[in-house]
Amino acid sequence: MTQSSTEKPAEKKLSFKFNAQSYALIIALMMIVLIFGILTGGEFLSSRNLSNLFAQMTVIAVLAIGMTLVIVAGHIDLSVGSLAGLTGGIAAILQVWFGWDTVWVVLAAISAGALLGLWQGWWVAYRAVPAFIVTLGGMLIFRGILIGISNGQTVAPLNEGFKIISNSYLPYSVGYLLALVGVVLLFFSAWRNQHKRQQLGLIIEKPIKIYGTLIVYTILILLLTYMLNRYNGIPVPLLIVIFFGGLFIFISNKTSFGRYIYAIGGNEEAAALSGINIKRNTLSVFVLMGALAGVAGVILTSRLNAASVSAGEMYELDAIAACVIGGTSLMGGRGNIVGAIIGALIMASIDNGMSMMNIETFWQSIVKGLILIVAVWIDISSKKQSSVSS
Amino acid sequence: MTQSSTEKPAEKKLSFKFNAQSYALIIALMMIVLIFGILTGGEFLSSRNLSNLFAQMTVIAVLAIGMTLVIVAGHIDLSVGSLAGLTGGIAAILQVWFGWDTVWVVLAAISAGALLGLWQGWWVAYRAVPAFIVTLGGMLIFRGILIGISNGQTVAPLNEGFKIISNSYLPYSVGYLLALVGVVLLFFSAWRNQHKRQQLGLIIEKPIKIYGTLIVYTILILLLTYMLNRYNGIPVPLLIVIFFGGLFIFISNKTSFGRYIYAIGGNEEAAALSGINIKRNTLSVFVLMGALAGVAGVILTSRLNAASVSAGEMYELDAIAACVIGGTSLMGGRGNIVGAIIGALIMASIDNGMSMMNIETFWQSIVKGLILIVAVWIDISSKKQSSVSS
Amino acid sequence: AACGQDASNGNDNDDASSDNDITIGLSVADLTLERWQHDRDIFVDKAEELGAEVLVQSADGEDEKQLSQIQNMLSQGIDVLVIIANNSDALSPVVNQAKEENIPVVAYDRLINNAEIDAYVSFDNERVGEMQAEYLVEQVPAGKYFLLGGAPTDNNAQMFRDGQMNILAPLIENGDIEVVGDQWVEGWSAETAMSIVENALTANENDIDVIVATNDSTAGGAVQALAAQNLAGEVAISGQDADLAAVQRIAEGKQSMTVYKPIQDIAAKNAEVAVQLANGEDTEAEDTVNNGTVDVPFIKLEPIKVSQDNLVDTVIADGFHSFEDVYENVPEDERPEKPE
Amino acid sequence: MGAYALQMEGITKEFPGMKALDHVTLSVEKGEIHALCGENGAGKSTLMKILSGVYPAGSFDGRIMIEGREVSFRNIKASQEAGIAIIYQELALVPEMTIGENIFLSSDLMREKVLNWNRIYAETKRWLDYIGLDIDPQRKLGDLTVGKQQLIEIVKALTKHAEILILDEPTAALTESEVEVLAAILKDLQAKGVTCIYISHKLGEVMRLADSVTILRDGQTVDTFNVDEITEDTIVTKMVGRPLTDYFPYEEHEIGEEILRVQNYSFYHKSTDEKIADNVSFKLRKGEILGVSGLMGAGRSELFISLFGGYPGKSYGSVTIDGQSANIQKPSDAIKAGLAYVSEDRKRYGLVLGMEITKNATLAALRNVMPKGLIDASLELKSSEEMTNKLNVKTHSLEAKVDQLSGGNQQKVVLSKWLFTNPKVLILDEPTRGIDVGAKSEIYKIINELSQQGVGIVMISSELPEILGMSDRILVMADGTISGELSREEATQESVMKLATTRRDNHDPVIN
Ligand SMILES: Nc1ncnc2c1ncn2[C@@H]1O[C@H](COP(=O)(O)OP(=O)(O)OP(=O)(O)O)[C@@H](O)[C@H]1O
Ligand SMILES: Nc1ncnc2c1ncn2[C@@H]1O[C@H](COP(=O)(O)OP(=O)(O)OP(=O)(O)O)[C@@H](O)[C@H]1O
Ligand SMILES: O[C@@H]1[C@@H](O)[C@H](O)OC[C@H]1O
Ligand SMILES: [Mg+2]
Ligand SMILES: [Mg+2]
Repeated sequence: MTQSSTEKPAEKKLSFKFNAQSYALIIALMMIVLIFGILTGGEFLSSRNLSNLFAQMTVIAVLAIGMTLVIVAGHIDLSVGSLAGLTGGIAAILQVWFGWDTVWVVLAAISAGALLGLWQGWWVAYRAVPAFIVTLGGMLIFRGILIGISNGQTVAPLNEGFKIISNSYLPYSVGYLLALVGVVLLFFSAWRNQHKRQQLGLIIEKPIKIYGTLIVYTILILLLTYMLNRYNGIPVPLLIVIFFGGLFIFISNKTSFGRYIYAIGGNEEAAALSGINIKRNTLSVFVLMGALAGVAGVILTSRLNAASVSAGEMYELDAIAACVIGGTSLMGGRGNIVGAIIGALIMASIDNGMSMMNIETFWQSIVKGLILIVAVWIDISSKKQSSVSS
Repeated sequence: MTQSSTEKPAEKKLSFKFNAQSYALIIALMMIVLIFGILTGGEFLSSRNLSNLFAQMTVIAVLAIGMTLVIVAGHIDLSVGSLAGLTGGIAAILQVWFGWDTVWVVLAAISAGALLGLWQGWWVAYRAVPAFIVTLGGMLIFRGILIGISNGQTVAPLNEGFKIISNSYLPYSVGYLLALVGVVLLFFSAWRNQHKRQQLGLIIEKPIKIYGTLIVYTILILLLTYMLNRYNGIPVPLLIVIFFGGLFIFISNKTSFGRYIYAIGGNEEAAALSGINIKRNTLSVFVLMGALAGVAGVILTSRLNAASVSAGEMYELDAIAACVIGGTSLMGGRGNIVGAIIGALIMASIDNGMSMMNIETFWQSIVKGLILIVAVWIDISSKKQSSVSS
Repeated sequence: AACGQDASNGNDNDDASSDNDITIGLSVADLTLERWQHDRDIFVDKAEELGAEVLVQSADGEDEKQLSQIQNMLSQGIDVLVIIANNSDALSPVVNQAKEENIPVVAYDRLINNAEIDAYVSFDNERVGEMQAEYLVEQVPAGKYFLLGGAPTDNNAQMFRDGQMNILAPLIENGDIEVVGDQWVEGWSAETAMSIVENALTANENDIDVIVATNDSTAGGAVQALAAQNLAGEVAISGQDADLAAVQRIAEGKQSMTVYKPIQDIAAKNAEVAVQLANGEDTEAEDTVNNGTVDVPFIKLEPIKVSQDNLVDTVIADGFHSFEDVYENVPEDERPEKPE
Repeated sequence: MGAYALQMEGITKEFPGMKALDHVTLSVEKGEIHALCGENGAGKSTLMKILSGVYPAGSFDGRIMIEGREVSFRNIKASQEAGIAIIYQELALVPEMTIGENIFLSSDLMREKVLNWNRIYAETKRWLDYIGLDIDPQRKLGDLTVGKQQLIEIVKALTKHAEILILDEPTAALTESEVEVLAAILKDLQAKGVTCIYISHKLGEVMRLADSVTILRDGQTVDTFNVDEITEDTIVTKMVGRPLTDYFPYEEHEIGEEILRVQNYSFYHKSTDEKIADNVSFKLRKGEILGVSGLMGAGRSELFISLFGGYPGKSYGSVTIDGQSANIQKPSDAIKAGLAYVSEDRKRYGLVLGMEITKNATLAALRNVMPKGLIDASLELKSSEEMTNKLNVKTHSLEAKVDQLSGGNQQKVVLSKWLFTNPKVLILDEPTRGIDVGAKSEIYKIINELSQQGVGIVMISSELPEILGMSDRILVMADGTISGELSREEATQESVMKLATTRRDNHDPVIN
């Protein structure tokens, strides 16, 4: 009807999903890596240590993936550590005491997590009890149940089949193959996307920018694969993180459920007025979080080859911190899964690096606390402020 | 054009500060007290146990008072447990290792708390790092410092003068005197307030309602004093809670600082444009919280007559829970100190009651978690919902 | 060809330090408990005396953290691994990894199950629990007992309880002992212990003869609760670890006993064994213990009951605490004679 | 025409403690544009929320019939499925999400198993073109001005291809030219047979756009007319319950000496360092009402927020207040110097919604109720009562939270807050946005009174009649500069618009 935008040049800056903020995060990560690399005389960057590092970040990363959704939806979950402990305990009990098969055990643990998540989600969504309280209660309840059903004992050891979940590596060739497939898929989907946008008459970015970024990623992927293959190969737990990371990135970007979560967290009233079912979607978030806590529990138990009553204690704080480091706002509505995973990696790097340096424990606490604050500060000051000054 | 408020009849419902919500809370408390009273065959309500109960709630109550301000201002403080541990440790070290006098020791502990609060507040207010991260960092840092300076040892015992802070009682007569003074002050201030409102031509509530409520309070105060005096007298820690509770109620109602905190938490941008200095006031909140953590640390060390490196662990969650139970909104802008103290009392009652009943520990966890959720749910459903349906 | 080239260098693990030096990795469960600080200090001194270098890490009581830290130590190329396990059952994967890399592993104080380890140097945790109960039963053969367990999430707490019950169970059965309460203390917290005992005293109208406290920090809280009722010294109460505050209480008569696990011995012995293993020497042990995978040579050290009577001959004689420290709060004229 | 697209009968809705609607009847013919008029708080929005399922069946009494068939909506989705789309008065948008996401949030495109973003953004672009907005569909909504957001909200409703489209004050934040765009769209829709319900306080618009009008007062239906049977004055009389003659009661008043002088003032965007206002100079005298006009995005709000010390970017230039040079770094400096700023966005910048009326009213001048250094609650209540009485705030209690007030009354609370600081210069940014005619004329009266007391007044407004009717002098801004100044006598609709559309040389057009 009136004049349209096609007059504008097509070269417009289309803010790429991987925006400035994520870059700041990656830079923070690089700095931490570099510093530890230097301070440990390169040990930190050895292929073996990188392999350890990824295995060490797994549990927190899986929890942080789900936590991102929870926080984006405007809630919080303090029970995930306990829940991972409990589901891991259930897994161990079913296998060690009752002799269940690994596959069934894993399914049972994840279902238990989802079910308890459902229970918590019901209180939050349909009874309007603040998530902080529901999940603080959950933290106590789940830990209590775990102590109760295990009689306070550590349940171990598990079957070989269960153990390998966190304690094995991909054969080198399979690793390279996967990396290649990943790279090809990246290029293909970028190409297809551009093609489609062209057809629909949408603005397209300069190919050099798109393919430039892709090439950087490709190099990173191949380098990492090479490094990990120099040791024992790609650790299976890392694959698990990549799998769930990918799945949840897909859910949050490509499904209505994912978008609804962001809308609910961004402006609950607007979401309700748009006809979004707040309660059901909120419930689903907690179910998913519970299921992921089940996954984390399985990984944890497999890693230790045992389930102990204190497993997972305080992991909730690490998971939340990973999300916040990754740019998720505790006010809801804003957050991304890649950031959360990088956040988990930063947390794990701090622990790993300092332990490689054999610093006294109390200094480790102090330094970790300081790095946490400074890392988030760097990230924040790289973003533009938007509120009025005071 | 339209009618203004003075035309309205003078019988207007001026929502009394102690509104429906607080009543629901008190009812929840009463129910918990009653149930435990019955289940323990009255033991729970014995004067001796009441005395214990108040001593047991003190540390969390003091922390919850400060936490209310922090949360109202729109932040959170996860470091208070660590900080109470650290300041308590500093106190013990100064006295046991360096022979300082009790008065100086107490001042030093509180100042240390305020100083560390200042440090955290600076990051939050002037560097815009989310309080969650700053205080999570603080939690690690303070615990690290405590382990470092105490070499991991339990520092004990303290001087007699220090011990009595949490381990003594008011003489009966002084107790009754104080109770009477309190009652008289209550009546006097109510009368003066009504008088003033009358002079200013403002609406006054029916005397029967005002004095009725006052009489109920009077009975409660006297009853409590009597009960406590039947045992050893009013415990000094309870007096400390009453003192700081009163002080902070005063601060939050009568000073501009208090008012500004609520405005900042309610709408930071509007507050900033109204000329409120957001940064300075936020900083002050954390300084006060730190000082209160110092007080809590002193009480904790005095109660145990020792400072251990793990003192105060997880108290932050209890303190926050007390606030939320007491009606403080984690979104900021809404909360009250009386509620937080009642919240702390509810938490302490649950622990106390179940340990009186000698329930198995893991059941205690489970039941405590459930009660927490249900108590807050009762409280919430007693308030009318105001958001759109979905 | 490049593949896997770093994976196979587990053998030549002397790259962390200069030539012939031995590097010991010491993984401590939790340095926030006082006793482990002593363990660490003595161990490190002794090891250095024997010419070894020690890397120390503490897991803050978290199983997974300990596992990660041990992985990190392994990748630094240590020669021998000494582990104070936070959880006996939760370390097998990483210990097996060490084994694959031919690094000997010593279990310090706590056995490690389901994995191949080379030596176990310890006090017997169940024995500790038995000693606590034995002493208390000696003092009060019949009466009302309150059981104050350790952290419900600490595996050792279970083992201490098992030991206590070995002694107490028959007496409970025949009615000599009445258990008036059984509570466990989250995180071994003194404050929680204090509240629990306050409530127990209230519920039982102070009619409690014995408190079976499982370690010294919980005993400390319990004694505070007793003191408020002027019952400190009236009620028999156990402990463990010989923390300074606890032996001071024993000196003052407020706590009945503690179990002293001579840390000097265990730490020194562990250091010796570690150095021996690193040098490829054999260790001699009279006992073995089966951990589910192998029979582990077990160097067993006796814990010691410490009460007012033998303070001077045990903790003080060992130099674990000084005479002045222990009797600090006891008037000069009531102190025993100071050994020179 | 003739058949009813919608009939609502005997609608009664109660909120705790008040009856918002009392047996309201509304009949809308198929294909017409039906206006709904009434004072603030008359119940217009509530009635529409009932129609759109925000208040589900059962939470009110009465019957709703669409095309003669009785319907009952369990929720919002049900009403959407029945062909009803609504543009809410409060923007129902998510600032953190992109424009495209916001527009299609509740559409079928969002219900697909796997979302097709390219398609969504292509569609978005088509819609943006349709209404003449040239913005990247992937831009974050929160970056847009309120006016643009309002247009997005309109698009959001349009995409639903509804048979009944409800617009609840769609033009409150729009400038004249955008209102034109909207008018064209409505005519276009009408041609396609869509029925519209149109709520507005701008009666000129109503007369121009609507076919018929229903008037509500105090929750009751007063009457329904064809617009050609009725004049603007009658609507007002029916709405307010009495005749209201002079909308813009301009009164001659004495203009005193200079009170505010701004010279060569420039300031920059907080993050991009882009110059927002360039070399602005003007002065204001005691008792003078200075109108500030301009197109949306001309930089009026930003300029005055910056002068008030509330804008985080760098600024240069000199400001003199009452003869003294003022160094204003933050709002408290401004308040001390005697400035007051009533924001155009009262919910975001004006009020603490969860706080009581009294406390909001005293927030900017708390010292006034702290005679002994402590807040005197009785004095506070007394003072705010005086203030709100003077402005005729309609409430059941001063200790009620402001979020319970209707928009007009909320605006008056913001005014009270700033009057309580006893300002020398009062800056009013869109002071009558979303306010009914009655309340408007009250606010004009207050403005006049203040100017008579010698307060210098700056009135930023996008409503030309208001600017022309009230100002002694008019500044026109375009593109971050002052493009001209007109005296009361010189100013006409045309002269103002001409200045408003001049562009700064060598400068990119100010985007969005
Ligand atoms: N959720 C609610 N709770 C209590 N009262 C409400 C609520 N929503 C509206 N009201 C009251 O109902 C009455 C009608 O409000 P409504 O929003 O429908 O008015 P309106 O005609 O749309 O006014 P405006 O022109 O200011 O938008 C008002 O008095 C208002 O205070
Ligand atoms: N939140 C924001 N972020 C970035 N730029 C903004 C923001 N708000 C406004 N701007 C920019 O500032 C400039 C001036 O906007 P401003 O709101 O002052 O205009 P105005 O004349 O008051 O118009 P309106 O009628 O919309 O209030 C515009 O170019 C706009 O793009
Ligand atoms: O020595 C004790 C240790 O074995 C146990 O694990 O934790 C508590 C300590 O007191
Ligand atoms: Mg309305
Ligand atoms: Mg504006």
